[in-house]
Amino acid sequence: MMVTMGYTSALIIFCIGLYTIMTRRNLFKTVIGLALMEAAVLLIIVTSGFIPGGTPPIAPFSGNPVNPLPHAFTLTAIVIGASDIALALAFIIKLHRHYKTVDLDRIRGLRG
Amino acid sequence: MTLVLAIVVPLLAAFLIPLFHLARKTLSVSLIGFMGLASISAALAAAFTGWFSPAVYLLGGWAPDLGIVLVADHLSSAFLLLASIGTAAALACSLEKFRGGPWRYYTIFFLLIASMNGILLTGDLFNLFVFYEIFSVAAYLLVAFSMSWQALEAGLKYLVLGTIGALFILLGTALTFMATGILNMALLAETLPSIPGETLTAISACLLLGLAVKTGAFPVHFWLPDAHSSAQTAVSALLSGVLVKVSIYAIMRVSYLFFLGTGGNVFLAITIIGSISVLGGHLMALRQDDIKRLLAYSTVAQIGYILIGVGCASAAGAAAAVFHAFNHMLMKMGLFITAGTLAEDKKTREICGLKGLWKSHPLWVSSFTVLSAAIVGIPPMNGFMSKWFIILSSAGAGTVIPALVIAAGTVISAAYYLRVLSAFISPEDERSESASAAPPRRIRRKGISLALVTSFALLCLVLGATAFSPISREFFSSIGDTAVDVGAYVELVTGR
Amino acid sequence: MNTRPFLFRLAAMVLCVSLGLLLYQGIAAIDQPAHVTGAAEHYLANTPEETGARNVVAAILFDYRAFDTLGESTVIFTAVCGISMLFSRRKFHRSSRGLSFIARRGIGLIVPFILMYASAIVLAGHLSPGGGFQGGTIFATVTVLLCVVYGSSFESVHFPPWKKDLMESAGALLFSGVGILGLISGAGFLSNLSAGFPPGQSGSIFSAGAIPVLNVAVALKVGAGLSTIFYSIIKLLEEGGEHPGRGH
Amino acid sequence: MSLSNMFTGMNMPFGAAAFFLFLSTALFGEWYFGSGRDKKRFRILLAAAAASSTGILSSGNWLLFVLFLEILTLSLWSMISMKDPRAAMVYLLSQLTAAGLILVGAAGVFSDTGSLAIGPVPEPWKVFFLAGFGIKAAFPLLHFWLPEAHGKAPSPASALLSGFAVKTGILGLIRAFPEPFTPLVLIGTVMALFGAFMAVFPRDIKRVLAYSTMSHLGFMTTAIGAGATSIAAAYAFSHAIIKGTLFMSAGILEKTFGTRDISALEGIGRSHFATVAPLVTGAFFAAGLPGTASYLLKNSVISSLGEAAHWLQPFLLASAGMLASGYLLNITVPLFFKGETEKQAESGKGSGFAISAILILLLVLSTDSFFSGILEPIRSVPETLSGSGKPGSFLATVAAGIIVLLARRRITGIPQQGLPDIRIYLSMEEGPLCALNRASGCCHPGRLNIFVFVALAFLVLLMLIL
Repeated sequence: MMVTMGYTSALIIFCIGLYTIMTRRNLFKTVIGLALMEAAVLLIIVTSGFIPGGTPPIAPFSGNPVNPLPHAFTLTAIVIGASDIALALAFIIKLHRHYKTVDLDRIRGLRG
Repeated sequence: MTLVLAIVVPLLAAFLIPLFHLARKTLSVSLIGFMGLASISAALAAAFTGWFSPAVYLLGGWAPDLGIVLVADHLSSAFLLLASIGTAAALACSLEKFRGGPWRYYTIFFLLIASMNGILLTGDLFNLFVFYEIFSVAAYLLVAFSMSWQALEAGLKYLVLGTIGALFILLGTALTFMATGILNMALLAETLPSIPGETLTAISACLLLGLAVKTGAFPVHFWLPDAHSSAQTAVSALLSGVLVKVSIYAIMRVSYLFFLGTGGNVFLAITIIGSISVLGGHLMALRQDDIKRLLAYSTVAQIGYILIGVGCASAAGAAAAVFHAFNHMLMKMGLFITAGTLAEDKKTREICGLKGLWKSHPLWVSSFTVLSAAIVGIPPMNGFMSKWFIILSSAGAGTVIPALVIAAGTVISAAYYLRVLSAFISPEDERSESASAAPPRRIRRKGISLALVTSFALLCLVLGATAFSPISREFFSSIGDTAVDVGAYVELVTGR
Repeated sequence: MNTRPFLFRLAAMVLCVSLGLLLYQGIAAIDQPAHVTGAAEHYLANTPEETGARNVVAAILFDYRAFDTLGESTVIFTAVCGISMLFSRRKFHRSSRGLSFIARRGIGLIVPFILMYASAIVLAGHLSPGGGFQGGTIFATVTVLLCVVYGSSFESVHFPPWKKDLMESAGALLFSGVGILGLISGAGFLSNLSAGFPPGQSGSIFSAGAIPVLNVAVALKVGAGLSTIFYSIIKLLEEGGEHPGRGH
Repeated sequence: MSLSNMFTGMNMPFGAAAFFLFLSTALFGEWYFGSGRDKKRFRILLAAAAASSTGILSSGNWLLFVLFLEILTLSLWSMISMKDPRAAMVYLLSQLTAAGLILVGAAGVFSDTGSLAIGPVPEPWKVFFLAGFGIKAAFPLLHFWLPEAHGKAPSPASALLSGFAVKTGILGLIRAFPEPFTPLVLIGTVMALFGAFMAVFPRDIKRVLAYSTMSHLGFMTTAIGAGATSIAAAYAFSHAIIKGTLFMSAGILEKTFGTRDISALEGIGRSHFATVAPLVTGAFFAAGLPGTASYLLKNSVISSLGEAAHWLQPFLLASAGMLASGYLLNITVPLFFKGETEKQAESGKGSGFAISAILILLLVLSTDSFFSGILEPIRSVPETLSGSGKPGSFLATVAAGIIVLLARRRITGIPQQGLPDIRIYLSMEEGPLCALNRASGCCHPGRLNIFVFVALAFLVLLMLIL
């Protein structure tokens, strides 16, 4: 039950992120959408390590430790996602110098 | 040992460049050249190791189910060879253009080399994702390197789409891990067929979409024409020639290992993506006025050809796809370098402005002619041969529609390459002639680029002429055989 | 009008919902195990003997799958390099003034403790939750704090970009150096105990072979890198007249 | 990769045609291309074309066949583009399409039988060969490139196109469909009549000749469909000689008087008889005068349809023959009308007696007795050439031709190009192609939202497919 709720909420966040990217015209909101999607995926990964009544995977164990592998993946993926988002923000700042706007409808010099 | 060096040597080079810069404030061409040489030879050594005796490297000494493994079989070796040739050419062009100047450019370049070798060698799904991220971040930055607004916009769009693609790859990886608890690709190849159908659908769709976005196949190709046309000449050549191929390797590896045994429509989907890419890419290229954008759309179409080959799910199809990947690397790198140089000399990228070049740049134009004839698929050239092999394997796979699409694509591509060539050959307008009659500005010698382009053109001829020779057939068919032989891969990795 | 037309939003909504449902089907078909299986079982059972570390997550990050971590810190390295490349062409013109005297003194008092905390997190990464990434991030926040409180010129004088570049590259080289030591010893790239790193007394700071060293390397890389990112972006905003995002 | 000996079996007439054509066009080209640069270029291209023709005739498998076909296409394309790049483009694209279709078919054959050897095509792949060689041989609706390319090319190139390039389509059809194949009979008869009908209207001599080529190809296709492949091959030889001569004769007129418009050339036959003599002689041969090979062959084609044939098909072919004499009279008789002004040779350089004589001599190859003489020993013909046409039928044909000629001269207001053809549907300025082009312009709107939307829609589709 716990697990299902975790997955469901993660998927909902994922879809909210996608919806944000698709419908918002502000570039910063696009980045927010990306961050939401990323968080959702991480949530799914972390949830998959869940064990009912689990304890932290630090020796010596006191009981039934949870799966440590998803934690490691999450740590890795967080850092990667953070780099992506930092880079996106940097691009937006640079692009703002040229277009004087962060409106996606006006940032479309490349088309056709 | 050689396998890990192919990744570590370029990484070390990338880490050392900032230190050299801090110490000396300038970088000499010979230093970068030496580092490049070391990286390329490390990659080639790995390729030869993998080719002559397929090898596995256990990182940290951990068994495949515990740690990460690097695997070099014929497929990875072939792509390593391709990537080495391509990166060497791009590095030479960059050195010729920038000299030792922009140290950050070279740092990112070496990181890109390391990550490409990583993608080609890794045998672990999550590790593939990590290397894909280095690869993508480096690619976004190389696209944006020129800092023009086009480059920045292209970089941003590439970044957003690429990140979404990466998130889907990560989601697919996560689902795979949830369903099986393992990430080693060889072990997954054994376990995946036994997981529930719905999960497999979700996994395959997520991985396929993510990899398709990274490759630039048609319905999700939007970043590709922007990025490839806005980047610097050498970067465009690298993007179109090598980076796309690395993504195609990932698609081949993942789809063959995971989905050959599971049944389902993955390969049908790949074939459909390929066919749409061929048509869409060619049709879009037909209406471009910007020569680099035209070449970029042509790349979309060529990706489609390769994907059709992959989608045959047969050894012949894989061999044809790899052959076409090689050919496309040669052709498109040559075309991009030529187009970039000519456009720089003429200070315009509009096709109608690129006139009278036959007189001023005869060698460039004739190389361009040979290369475009090859990419259109004029008979004695390699492009014709690889397209023929793809048509053959696609007919062998039982559907003839992709083959027809390829035939149609040939005609459309002939139309737009002819337009470019006729512009090159037609005499210059009166008005612009008087404008350029002004003392010619200092024309940089482009000896290395010219040598590269002409040698690529010659290689195209040679590859075309020798396509039916036993050496070439054996080379590519052995790649095809290993690509679809999942059992041998599993045996190689697990030692069973 | 900040969004798209209604029909487009509706279509997007339908697509999102259908994607969510399809993915949910895929996830729901997996039965969640009641206990740990596969490789994780091995890790949980054998981490102390095989790596000397107590924190299994750290052992996975820095030993079993250290190659991933190398890749991941390379991603940061790449991003930092890129961001400083994007903002490389301008220099400081002026500095923010910083905050009041009280704030300055107060921060002066707090900073050593923050640094101590960060070091503890880094150095005890193999024993307790924490590690190079977490500690490095805290190091980066220190520079951010200093920048806010003392003004950016203080930061640029005491931690000039070249120092950060040096630290970052040094961290990266340290990481790969450890890996190459393993390669030289014959046990394989990034191998730990089997390459001859001392296992030490389980539970002490100096244990678990190369894991603390790798933690330090990652902390250097992450701390310097994040600080550089902050710094590069701040530089641009200080030029004045530009406030991205204010338009909407 | 097998090369067979070219002078065997069905390739013989084609080889002979190629030999005589390349010889005569080489000579003619020396005269036709005055300037140095064009002449040099033509020599090189002619050599390439000759080499590839040898390749086509001697290739033993479909891949090599197509490979050499494309080289031939390329060299002819560059010849055409010396004069009209746009027509050359249409030609190149159509030929590439044809080659692609044949390749697809060949790949299919290979996947079925494991062999690429040239030979009868198994059932499911017939349609690709039919379409591919159909473009080469200008089947109706697939013929759009032919009048353009033949009409606008330099005359030696037109001669090669009409004499040999389209015959490769016939050769391919002979190879792929050696057995009787009813659809080909239908296509062929319609094509013969359609080509002849279209040839009545244009005033441009070369355009008339181009449609006439289409009509003759229809006769050959009918013969192949009826199973009389050796008659088709013999017809191909005869037609190659005649049409080559005619195109080169038109080239002489064009070069000498600067126009190919028949109404501008009225009356020149009176003053420059030597210049127009090859055209007139050739026209007689093409019309099928008794004693020429055409006469023999047209009758053979009709009789090869056999007793079982429906009455319609012979009727169509016969009317095509009648129209043929009409359009041939249409381009020859006005030359001897009383012109209003005496047109002077523009270039000042007459054809010269030698060139005309050579062209006329060439036609000797196409006389009845000579033709049978050289072809008989090497034919492995089950069918016999039936020379049993009634002399009356020829007179009827000529009478019909005169009626057509008179009728044609009554109709005014037909543009110089003749009736509109299907090429208007293929122009980029209007019609479906233009709409497609415009639609593809919207494919890359430059909006990030839309990109993501498409990607997501694609993903959902993928999940539904998988």
